[in-house]
Amino acid sequence: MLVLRSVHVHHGHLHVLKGVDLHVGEGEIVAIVGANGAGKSTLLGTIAGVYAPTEGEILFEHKPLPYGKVEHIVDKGICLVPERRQIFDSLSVKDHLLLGAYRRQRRDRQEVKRDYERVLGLFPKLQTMLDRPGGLLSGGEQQMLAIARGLMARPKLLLLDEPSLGLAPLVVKEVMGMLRGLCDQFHTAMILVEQNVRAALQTADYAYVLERGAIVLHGKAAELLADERVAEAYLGAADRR
Amino acid sequence: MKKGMSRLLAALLLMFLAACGKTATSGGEDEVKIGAIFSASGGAAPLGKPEMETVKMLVEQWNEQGGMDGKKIKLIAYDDKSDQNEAVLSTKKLIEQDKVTAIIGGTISGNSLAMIPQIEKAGIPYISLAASKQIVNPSDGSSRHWTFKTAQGDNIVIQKLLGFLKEKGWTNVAWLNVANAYGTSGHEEFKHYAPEYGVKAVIEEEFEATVDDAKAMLTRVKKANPQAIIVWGTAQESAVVTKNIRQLGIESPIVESHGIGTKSFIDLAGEAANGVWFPAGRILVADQLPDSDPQKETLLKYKEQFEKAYGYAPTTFGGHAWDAFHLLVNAIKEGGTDKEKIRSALENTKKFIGISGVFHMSKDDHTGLDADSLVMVQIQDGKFVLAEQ
Amino acid sequence: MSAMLLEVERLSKSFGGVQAVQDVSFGVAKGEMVAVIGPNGAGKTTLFNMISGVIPPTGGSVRFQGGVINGKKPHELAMLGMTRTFQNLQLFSDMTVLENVMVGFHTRLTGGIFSAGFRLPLARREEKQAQEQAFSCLEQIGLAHLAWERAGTLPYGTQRLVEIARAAVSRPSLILLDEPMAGLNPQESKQLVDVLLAMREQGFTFLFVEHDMETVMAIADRIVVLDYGKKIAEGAPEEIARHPDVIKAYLGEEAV
Amino acid sequence: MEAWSQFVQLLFSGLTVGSIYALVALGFVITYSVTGILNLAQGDFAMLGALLCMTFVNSGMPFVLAIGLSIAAVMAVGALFERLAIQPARRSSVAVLIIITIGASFVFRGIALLAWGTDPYALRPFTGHGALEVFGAVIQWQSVWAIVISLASFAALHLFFQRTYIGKAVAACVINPFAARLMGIDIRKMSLGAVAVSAGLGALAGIVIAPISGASYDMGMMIGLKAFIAAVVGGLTNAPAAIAGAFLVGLLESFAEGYLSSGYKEAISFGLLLLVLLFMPNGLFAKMTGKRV
Amino acid sequence: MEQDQRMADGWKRWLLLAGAAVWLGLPWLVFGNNYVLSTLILIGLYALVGTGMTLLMGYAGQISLGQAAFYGIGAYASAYLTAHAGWPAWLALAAGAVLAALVALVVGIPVFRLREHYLALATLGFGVIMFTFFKEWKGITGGLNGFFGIPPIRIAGVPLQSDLPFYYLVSLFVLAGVWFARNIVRSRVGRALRAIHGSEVAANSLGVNITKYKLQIFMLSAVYASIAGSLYAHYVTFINPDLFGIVPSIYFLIMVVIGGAGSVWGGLIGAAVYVCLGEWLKAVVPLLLPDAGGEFEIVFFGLLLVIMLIYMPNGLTGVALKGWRRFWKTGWRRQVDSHKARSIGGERG
Repeated sequence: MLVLRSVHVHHGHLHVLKGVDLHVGEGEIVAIVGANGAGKSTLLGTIAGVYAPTEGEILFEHKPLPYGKVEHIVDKGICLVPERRQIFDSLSVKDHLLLGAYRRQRRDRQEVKRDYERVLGLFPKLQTMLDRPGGLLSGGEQQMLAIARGLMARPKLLLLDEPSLGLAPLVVKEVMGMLRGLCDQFHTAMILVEQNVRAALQTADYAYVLERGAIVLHGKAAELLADERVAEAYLGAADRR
Repeated sequence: MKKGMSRLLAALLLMFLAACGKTATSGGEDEVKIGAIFSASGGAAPLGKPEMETVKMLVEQWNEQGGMDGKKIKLIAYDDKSDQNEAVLSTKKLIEQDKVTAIIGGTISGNSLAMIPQIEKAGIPYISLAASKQIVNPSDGSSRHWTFKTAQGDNIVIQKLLGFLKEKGWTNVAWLNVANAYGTSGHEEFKHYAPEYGVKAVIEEEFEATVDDAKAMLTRVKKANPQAIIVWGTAQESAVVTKNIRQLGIESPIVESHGIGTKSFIDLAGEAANGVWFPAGRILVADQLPDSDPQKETLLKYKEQFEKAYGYAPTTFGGHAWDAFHLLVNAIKEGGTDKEKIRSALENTKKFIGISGVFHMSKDDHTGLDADSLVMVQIQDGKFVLAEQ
Repeated sequence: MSAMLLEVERLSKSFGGVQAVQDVSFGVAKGEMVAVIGPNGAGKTTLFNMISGVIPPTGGSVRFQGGVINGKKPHELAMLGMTRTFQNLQLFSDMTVLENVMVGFHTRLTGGIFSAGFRLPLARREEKQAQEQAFSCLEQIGLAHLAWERAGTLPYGTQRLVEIARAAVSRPSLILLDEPMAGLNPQESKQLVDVLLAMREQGFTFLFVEHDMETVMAIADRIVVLDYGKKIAEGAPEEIARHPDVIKAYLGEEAV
Repeated sequence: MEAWSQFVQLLFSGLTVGSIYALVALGFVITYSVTGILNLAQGDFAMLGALLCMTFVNSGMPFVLAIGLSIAAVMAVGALFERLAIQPARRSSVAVLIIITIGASFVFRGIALLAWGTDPYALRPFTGHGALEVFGAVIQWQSVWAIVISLASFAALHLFFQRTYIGKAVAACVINPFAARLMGIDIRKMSLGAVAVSAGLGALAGIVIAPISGASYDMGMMIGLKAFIAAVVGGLTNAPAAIAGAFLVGLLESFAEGYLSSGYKEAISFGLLLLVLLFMPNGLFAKMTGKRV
Repeated sequence: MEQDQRMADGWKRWLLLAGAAVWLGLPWLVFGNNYVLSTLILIGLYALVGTGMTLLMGYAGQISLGQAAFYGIGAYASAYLTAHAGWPAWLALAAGAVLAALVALVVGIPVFRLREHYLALATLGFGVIMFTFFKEWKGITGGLNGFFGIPPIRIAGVPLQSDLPFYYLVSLFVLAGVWFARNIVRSRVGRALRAIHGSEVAANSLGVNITKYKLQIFMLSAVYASIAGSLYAHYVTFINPDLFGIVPSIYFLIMVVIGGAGSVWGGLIGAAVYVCLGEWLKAVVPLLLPDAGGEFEIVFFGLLLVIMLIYMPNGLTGVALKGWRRFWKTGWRRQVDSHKARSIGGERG
């Protein structure tokens, strides 16, 4: 469904992604894990059209993605739920959800309405606070709102950037637990970028380990969970030097 | 792209240099060069534009009629954009580069005053079109050997106005002036001459040239209960104030400055304009003048020619330019191209019938006009009506 | 404790009710190389900014060379002998490498606007001194050949080295490094590690925040670990690598 | 009684002028919120609106049509300005951006000079020359119009942002442009729309004030600057506060002029600007509303 | 090291000398043409203001929309002190400069807490307030009627009344001003300023007291403007408040941005281009459109300004600098560099 072939990205002089190959199948949850600064957010941003690759190609449903305009990528069915949630403080929960469907609001109003009901059904907590400004929600609620907002775009591929960031452990469990259900209900594939390695690997089907802008390891999530090299990537075992 | 830009840049720079360093083109023997500087654009454009157009028209006419003694007049006119620095630079350009015989212009007092030091230094006959009496009688006693002017100074206008007030018996008046050089200069003359005429200001106020609503200030005027209100400004701001006076229900007669003598004042002030008095040059009411008036013929002729050429009625400012041009041409006829001779011819001009009045120049009076050069005009039914004589 | 160059005592910071840093205490001795680590959002940057005077703490104190430095501005700290580098490179990109490093020598010079404007002997002498010092500093780091390049045009790794040279040229008693390895490729980070180790040999003291655990393990004398604003562990690299709380903080709890 | 009627008079003078400032200030706030640019040519939109409307009316067009047409025309000018001058320079420094808008202002003023010359023009009041008497104070109908129109425009905008879908999209752009982009909202279009709407508001302000003070090619600068103060006094990104700021500036000027002297009117409003900038850089009303747009 | 340094600087020094020769020799090229001379004088006066502003904008990264106020302070101080108080012009000029610096200090302390747009607005407000003072303080400034009869400046008792000596006087001031600014730029202070422009946090963490330097430079730029204002007052001998309102402030800003604030020459180049552009439009526009008045010039000027800034946001010196750098890099400079590096190393080793 989504294929990246040796994608390179530069931020100015900084060579952030150095030839990333990646594959996401239909309805699959793929986790990308790695230390801070490894380039995870850049990778998601690149797929979502925020950054343009300097080299390599990205195919979505066998067609190359158009670059330069995020909104065209949203039209193709890819939606990024950004790091730190990026909630609109003064807009209500309802407005957030409706704005999530911005690109298709005019085309199929009816369907948007149906989706709206469906998404709310998934997030009963949000149902109770439809008129509350987003800024007044708790961290976990905001994260759910951000995901719900992303779902409103009816994406075929949802990109989640650090959904556990800044959340208490219990809330992380709740959010992670939800992803699998969403994936099945909406037939949405997901790329999950996480620092919380265990949580991510337990949720995902397949996983890639990103280190300094390159994939150093990939495999079934469950297998990686047991792989010592993953821990090394994080804790840089002292004996490796 | 980048390369194209830099090339374009280089080309532009070259052109700048060329324009900056453009050297003087010497004129032929068969022409007399007259320099002119008007504020044809910028803030003073309503004054300067008709001046520029008048002079251009006159030069054309003059040359069509064969010039003077076979010599054509070459007019070199600059627009100072109502900016003092531009005026100074243009003066130097006229003197040094264009090497003109004489200069007329300086639409506003500030620009004229800034030009004068250069002119006096260079020794070139100069006729200003601005009103300030400092132009010919400076309070610091600096030289005005070469400087003349054709506009009635504010001192003269104010005296005319005060005489009118005295005659009407309106001695307790409100004085309102626009907060710019025009307004403050009028105010000073008023303060200077009012006691002489037994006129007293019960309240004195200023308003901005950009005023939208002067009612705030006028509430105080209303309280002071004057017999008449004097509004000293030019068309746009005076119209706002005039309208506001009437809207506040103040019924006192309104007397204004000569600066409102344009059609746009009547348009802007609408109903409120009716009944407003102001001193003005005769050009405004030329056709209403009695046939015995010595200026009438000249005025009507100018009016007809100007309207034919530009499609709108001439203003008093254009009249100042007309006067300056003819005074100068007469002086050149008499004195040739010798600058000192032109100057002394100017200084000895007597009984010259112009647009602004009948000029009598002398060594001590480089304006040559008195209060009789003005008439009082009243606006009635949207028309300027001669109010006396 | 008074032998410590830098002492952080119960330092806290809250932003509108959120405790970013809570009661963190540790010390840095002269000649030591201390690392602060922790997962994203653990409060490392906040801690760093408080120590370097960028933001004031809401509680606790920082002592530097025996004196309390709470509330002092960064430039005052620099005068006292504490300089820093930045996570997202704050090089003066329009200036040459040499000039960048010369700015680092600012605290050692006294010339003001008049001596400079009139090019008095003082200014000239100081200018020469600054230039020589800066150049020799670049030479030691191996960047002398780039002295006249514009800093902004250099590769990222080299810029980082320049930033460290800039912080070190005035020979401060403490240098704070904010994620020095961020964005470097393996060779670059190895080069940087070598430079840092060499500088430690020369007696420089470092406090640094870092994510690249490999580097931290390799060069730190001591490691302070933060999580959710609190210090959860402190000790030598080997201890830290085995510390259960640290592993939990980094890899997350067993989920679901 | 007389003191009372003077007070009422000053109050209405202040409100009238304030409502003009408010319309232009609203434009400032919208442009600044969406594009991050302080458009110093904002006042010139008022000038263009007034002069265009005057021309249309004089050519025999029905009044309402003339107003609508001139607003539409100025909006088009605003859109053009956004595409040609603001978009290409969005990443430039503040000084450069400010000067670009000043340059644009020169162009607008120059074009107006060419088209209309320097003479001031009159526009007839919306509903006759009559006046209203309140407590002995005289209020022109046009003043009432000015106040009503500015409040109505504000109400309309408020409804637009609060109630309409597209308005919320704009609000989203203002609050968090990055997240808005991720939702597929085209920020460039929003920026174009914002400048065009600001231009339209400016034009409306010019049309409303023209019957009171006349219209001329150089009227934009002072209106622009005063509205500017109003916007800053209110807080540059806060529309209701900017309107409150506009009325505050209008009233302050009016009362200063009525009770003190008019010579220092400008200094008083710019002094207010300095005070606000220095002591409450987020605007006088930042705490009271705390909400943007 | 010394030798190579000299070699490298030698080139620049020659260029400078050549430039100075042209500058000083210009009047002989246009001998007797006072119009060109006074254009040059005006350029020089603007350049002086502009040089101060390049320091402020390009090196300290601060914007000022009220610089004409300082120009006015200098002009009125000189006018009043010489014409009414009978002071010698030079003393009045110095007094004006001190006054301007003091005003800058008082204004700068609160105002420099602001940034970008807000700073621009605050300086604009300051400009308007000063303009009101010039307008209303009639006892000293003569109000809107203007102040005339300002005596000429004297050197050794000889009044400078013609353009040629005045041209040399102004050009000396400009050269001194640029020299002073250049020295500052290439000193500890200048580095600190450029560092502030590059990154305030980094500069601060390296010991640069940002507030102090910003203030000092603001005061210095005020002194530049004030001196230019004093000279202007003695040159034209008539001044009025309109010369010192916000419009001239905006023009000063335009000049500096056109010239490019990134170099101390930006002020001079900007002033020259600005004035020449005006004069050039005056000459060219009538050729293209015979009936056009000044308004066409305004339209052209505005358009040029917008286009120029879109394509050259760093001004003319920015473009020149780019080209210069390319040349510098590919040309002989690199050799000099390697020489230099070796010789410094050699000296140490």
